[in-house]
Amino acid sequence: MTSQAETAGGVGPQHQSRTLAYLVVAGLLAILTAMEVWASYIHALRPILVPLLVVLSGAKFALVVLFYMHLHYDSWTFSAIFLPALLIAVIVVISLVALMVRFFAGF
Amino acid sequence: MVALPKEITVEESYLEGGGLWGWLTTTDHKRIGVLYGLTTLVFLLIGGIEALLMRIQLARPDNTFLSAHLYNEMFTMHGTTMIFLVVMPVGLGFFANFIVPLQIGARDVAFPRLNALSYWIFLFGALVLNAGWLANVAPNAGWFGYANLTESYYSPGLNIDFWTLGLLISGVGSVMAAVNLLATVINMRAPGMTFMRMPLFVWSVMVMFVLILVAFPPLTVGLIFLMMDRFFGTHFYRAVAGATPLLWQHLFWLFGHPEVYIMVLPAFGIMSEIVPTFSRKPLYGYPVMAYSTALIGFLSYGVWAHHMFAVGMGPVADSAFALTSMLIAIPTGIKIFSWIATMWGGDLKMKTPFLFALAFLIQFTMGGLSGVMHAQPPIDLQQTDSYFVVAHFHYVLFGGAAFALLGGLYYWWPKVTGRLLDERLGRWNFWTIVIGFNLTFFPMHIMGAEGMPRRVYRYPGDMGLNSLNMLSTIGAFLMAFSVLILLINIYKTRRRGAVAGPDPWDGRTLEWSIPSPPPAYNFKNIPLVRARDAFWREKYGYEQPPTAAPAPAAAQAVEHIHMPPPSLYPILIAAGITMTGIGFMLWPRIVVTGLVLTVFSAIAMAFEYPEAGAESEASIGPATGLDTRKVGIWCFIGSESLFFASLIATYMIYKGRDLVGPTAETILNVPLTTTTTFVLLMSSLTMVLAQDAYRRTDRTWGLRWLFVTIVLGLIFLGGQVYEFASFYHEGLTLQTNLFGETFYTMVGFHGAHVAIGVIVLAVLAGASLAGWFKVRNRDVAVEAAALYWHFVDIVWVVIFSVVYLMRAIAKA
Amino acid sequence: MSSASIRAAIHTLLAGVFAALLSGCDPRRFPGSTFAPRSDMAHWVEAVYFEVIGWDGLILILICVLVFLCLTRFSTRASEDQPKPPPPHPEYLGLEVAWTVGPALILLFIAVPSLRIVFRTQQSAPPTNALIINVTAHQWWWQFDYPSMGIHTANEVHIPVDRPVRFLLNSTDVIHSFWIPAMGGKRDVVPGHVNELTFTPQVTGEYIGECAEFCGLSHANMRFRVFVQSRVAFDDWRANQAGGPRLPTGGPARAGEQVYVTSACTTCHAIAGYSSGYIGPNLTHFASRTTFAGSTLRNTPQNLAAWLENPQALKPGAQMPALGLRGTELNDLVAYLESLK
Amino acid sequence: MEDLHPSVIIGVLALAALYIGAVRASGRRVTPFQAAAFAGALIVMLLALCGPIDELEDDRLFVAHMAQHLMLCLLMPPLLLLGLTDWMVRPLLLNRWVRPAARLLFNPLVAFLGYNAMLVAVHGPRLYDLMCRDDAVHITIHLVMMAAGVMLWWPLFSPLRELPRLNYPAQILYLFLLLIPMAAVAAPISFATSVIYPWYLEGPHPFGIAPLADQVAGGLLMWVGAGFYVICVATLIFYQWAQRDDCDDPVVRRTTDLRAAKSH
Repeated sequence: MTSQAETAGGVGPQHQSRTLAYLVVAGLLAILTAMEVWASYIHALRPILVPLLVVLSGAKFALVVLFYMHLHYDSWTFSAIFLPALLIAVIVVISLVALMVRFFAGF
Repeated sequence: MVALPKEITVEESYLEGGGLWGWLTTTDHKRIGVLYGLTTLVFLLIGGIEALLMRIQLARPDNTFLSAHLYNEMFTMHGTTMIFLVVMPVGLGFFANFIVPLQIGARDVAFPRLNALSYWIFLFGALVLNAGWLANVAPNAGWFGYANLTESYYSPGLNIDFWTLGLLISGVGSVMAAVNLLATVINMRAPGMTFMRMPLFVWSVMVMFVLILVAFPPLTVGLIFLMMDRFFGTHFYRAVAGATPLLWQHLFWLFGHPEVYIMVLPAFGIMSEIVPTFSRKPLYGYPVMAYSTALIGFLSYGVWAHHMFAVGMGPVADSAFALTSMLIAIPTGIKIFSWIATMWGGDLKMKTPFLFALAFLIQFTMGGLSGVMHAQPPIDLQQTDSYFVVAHFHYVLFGGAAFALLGGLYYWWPKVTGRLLDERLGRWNFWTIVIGFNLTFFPMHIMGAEGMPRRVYRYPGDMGLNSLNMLSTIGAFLMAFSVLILLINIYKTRRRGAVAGPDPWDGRTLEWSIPSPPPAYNFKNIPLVRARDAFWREKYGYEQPPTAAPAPAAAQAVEHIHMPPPSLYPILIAAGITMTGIGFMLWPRIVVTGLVLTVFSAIAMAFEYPEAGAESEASIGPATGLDTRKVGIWCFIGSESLFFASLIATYMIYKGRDLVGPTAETILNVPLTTTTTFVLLMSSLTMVLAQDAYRRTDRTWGLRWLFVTIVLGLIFLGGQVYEFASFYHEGLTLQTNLFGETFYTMVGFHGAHVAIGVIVLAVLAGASLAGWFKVRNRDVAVEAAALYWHFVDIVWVVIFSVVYLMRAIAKA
Repeated sequence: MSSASIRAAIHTLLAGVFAALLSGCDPRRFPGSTFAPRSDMAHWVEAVYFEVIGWDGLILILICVLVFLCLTRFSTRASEDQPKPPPPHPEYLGLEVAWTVGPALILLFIAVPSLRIVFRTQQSAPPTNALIINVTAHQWWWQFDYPSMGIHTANEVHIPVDRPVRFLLNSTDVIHSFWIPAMGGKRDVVPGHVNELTFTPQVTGEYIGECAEFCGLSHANMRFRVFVQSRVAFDDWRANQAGGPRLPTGGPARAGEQVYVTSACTTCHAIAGYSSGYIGPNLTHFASRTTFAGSTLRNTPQNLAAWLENPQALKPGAQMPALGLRGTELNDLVAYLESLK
Repeated sequence: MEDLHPSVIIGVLALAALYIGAVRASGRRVTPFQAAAFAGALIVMLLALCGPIDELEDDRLFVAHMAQHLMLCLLMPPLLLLGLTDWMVRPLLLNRWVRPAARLLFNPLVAFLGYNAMLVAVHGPRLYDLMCRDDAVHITIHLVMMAAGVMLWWPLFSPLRELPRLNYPAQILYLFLLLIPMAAVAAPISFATSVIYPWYLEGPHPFGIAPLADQVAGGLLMWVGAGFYVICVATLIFYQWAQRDDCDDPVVRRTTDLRAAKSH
């Protein structure tokens, strides 16, 4: 609905701020990536590397989805399509890996 | 070739006109539905003949009617045909395709040409599956084709290749159809048709579409692994390399169990239409029914491993999956009780559709109850892979799904053809098939309990199974006779049957408010929905029509109806995809031809109609105000998430199990990949800027940012090619070890997605140069491409962490 | 017509279930029955089985009765053509709660004993006095090795009564499934992964075993036999199996010994002291078995001769080639093999 | 009676007194449902923190500890929120100092992430073990859990219009998404091949249950049991939504307007 209104209205003040938001997000993505790579080289962080990376890359994922893919601005319907699929995808990965690791270890 | 849309002014049936060419190029959802219906009918007969041949073989112990080889082909193709080429497409392609737009008050599906494409792809996939019969190399490893029996060492012939390829191709068709129909349900509902007012059939098939979207990707991934093992010598399912054939079982049942519900959900939906209509009461507990449908869909995704209780997953996994499996019984029970409560206190009209619904109730309950039995792991250990299971799933899929589908056929036949099926023949059809069905499959419970394993081409005569098997064979022939009656009924009434009129059953939903057969445009005026069971309530005066008639709806006069124009490209694309697949398998020479045909036709189809008005795809949802193309691409992205989830899970499962060669710790080049990751992230920025520019109708800057995005994408791909090449030189090939195969497959598929994205962007850039975006509202095409591009980007965010940054993390 | 027929159908079904349950417990008529438990595990499984069947039966009867009542009370046939207002349609929340909570409780009743059995039948540590038997599944026959006794045999396994036995299941090729119905449940045999199946047989006798997972062309011909023996009988059998092969006594058998030694048999088969092939079954005590060829053929000279002439005709896809032996050679070899008690 | 922790009893009594005092002082009424819900919340708190569950938890029974946590996080907060009224909460949260914090904490995204961060942190082996050994830490963590629980459930049962509930479908989605972190924490615990928390290996285990079996049961309780509970709550919310939606005439009017706007 927003996009329609804006197509009709042309460049509005809302637009300036969005471009800025895109640039800020890009900056955050770059910073988060740098942090991730840095963390992966620090030996002392080894024990907590996995949760740390999950959080950092999760943040990147969320930034792209919310701002570049417009879920933050767009109709709620799109979130309602995407999030359940994401839910199932994550549960599939967790359960498959848990099951198979256990299987390989011999129960 | 520019064909302007036909402006429809006369009220003629969708069946008339066009000739053969019209049917080949049709984009009308009703015609496509009929094509699906005819195709599945043919495959029903083929699958039925296979079943009869098997029953002849098993009629007597140690029979020699069929060879072991032929028998194995028969049961494999019987299962595959009935599941993939009959029950699922008849629900998805015929019932959902035909009925959903009529029930939600739409003129067509969201993407009519994609709909045609789905059908043709399905048809070609089905032909590939059956092509093996021509050289007696039909698939022969069972419908769930357990690895490692399907590896080339144990199945060297072409049998499994036909199976893999046929399933992959028809799977693509199913996913396309599901994306299309889900977008239709979400976005094409008539004004006022909220989710809580949708007919329950639409609810059921909507859940089914979601299940198809999330269930097919794991199958696709499993089949791709199998193909790579067979063609490129990888070891995804081979124990000698540290892998395990159980991966196939997990991936397959991740698809396979939801698939059961994909087949049964349309039946639930049909039941929820037939039972209220013939009880003359609204459906009891509508919200509960809707919710239990959704819950069944959700739960069905968490129970797949109950097919694997015997493989030794350990007591914890067994218990967890036993519990989740039992949970499904609760919403299913709710549905059965609600149907009974709907009948209670009604005026039951004993017409054929209702008879089938009644049989469904009892038989499906029996199937469900035997399902509760093998949800218990201890009992399952006795029942699995025995004839008890054969009995169980035939009670669910034949006594359940197929009976409801037959009921649905009798119910909607007058809407499809304009003529009623004969009631007397219908009763004959019903009673013979009920008796035949129970005669065939009830004894199988006992056979299984008395120790007859499934998939045996012979059994010894001293196990007490002889008379039961003979009984079963007799029942099978009775069922065949019943199908013959159905065919006679169809043949007899096609020309001479009673004319149905728009509302022969005292129906409740919108499809009964329009003529039978419906005109091509379905609704002259898009209806305004004020309640559940809208048509029925207005018929009986529950709802007073509003005093001020909805002026905007009336204003949309007949001459403004734009129908989707016919297109030849769907059939060409389907042919191209099939050619590529076959070429891959048999004649590498035609691969390139097939690819060129596919890509060319796809691009040509995208730009087939220069007039914006001709694209019914470009429409805005009447009830939601959303752009249908965006809804579609989001549905597709949801499906793709599962594709990559399966790949990533496989990588994580096999991580650290390599026996030889370089591994993640020793070989990965993090600095290089960090750079390319950064490049890809920045391409998302430029992409969003390009899209923003197009939205402002600033095509100059849009084009510039588009070019930058393409260049950044190419740099990323270049980095990947360089990386692969250097790994290759360091001795890591696709076949070296588990790391090699999982890494190249996952990263390679991601790269392929980037490459497709680059091609799409290049095409859009070309279109922009040619002035295609001058037409209003076309910037959504850029947005759709951008969503896909960003999605590929976030997949890389995950892969980068999992593969590159966690390279040295040991397994717990 | 319809309601009466449905009633008749229901009666038939119930009678059928009942009859099946009764007759199914007779192992003489049904040697592969799952309702004739002969081990501790099979008894546990059967207890859960009957509990679920009981609940299932109740629910099925309830639903049938409800449908039947609907049909008898609410069918209208004459009024089809006279339009009349639809019947009232009240809804009751209590009813909906009842048919949600009721099944949930029933499932709970079922789940508790069932999951107890899951953990009881899959204990990671075997009982201390368990007899360990290694089972190796091949396309399409079963190899049984007793590591503690040095016994190697095929397609027929002997176990002592009242002593826990633990089968360690392994496969050399594809996935199979190890199923002895009377002993309670199957376990898949997965290449690259050792599975376990533990139970204590309680009644002596001869039982049928089968491969339950489709494993290729001759899946139907991959059966085996289980002999549960008294302690004394088992010890006799064990003493015989642990020794070397009998030396041929008669003329044909002695000639057959030469045929065996010079033939291609030796590349695949083992007879202690003669050959050590491991592709096919160990033949050291071949004649002590009652059946062969995936336990599909009675071990008689005629059957053996037919098998040696053309194995594929009796077991499609069998790995064993037809050796082209004819006449006396064939008869001698048969005589030799049949002497290997 | 050493299992009747005075701190818990005092806390619960204080809460009850505050509630009654607030009702008295304001001169307004609460519905019987609200009173019952609030009483239910207090009873759940008592049951979880005193009595057999707590005792078994102290006796090294993992599954009891898990049950205790689930009661504190998933059962108590919804009852508490249902028991509160807007006029009770408004002065507490919407004064000048608390308002910005409340706005942030009860934002659905923050609440969801906050609760799950707590969930992940508590089940880390280090912190968990420390909690079992040190009473002060244990009490602190229980308080944090209850607070995080209230945050989690706020978007579903908020008593305040100013910090509103999510709309119904979003509530259902929110609950279903809650299954992800629960599975992520519970699956590794259920499937671990060894005892993760050393505390349970030291000293005797009640009823002769093996520590590993206990751990499996606890993991499954959180995964399947709590998952089932969450689905049940989602179900109730769905019913509420369904009741409301069918008589929602404005929907029709709104969409008609939209079409009118478009065609002009």
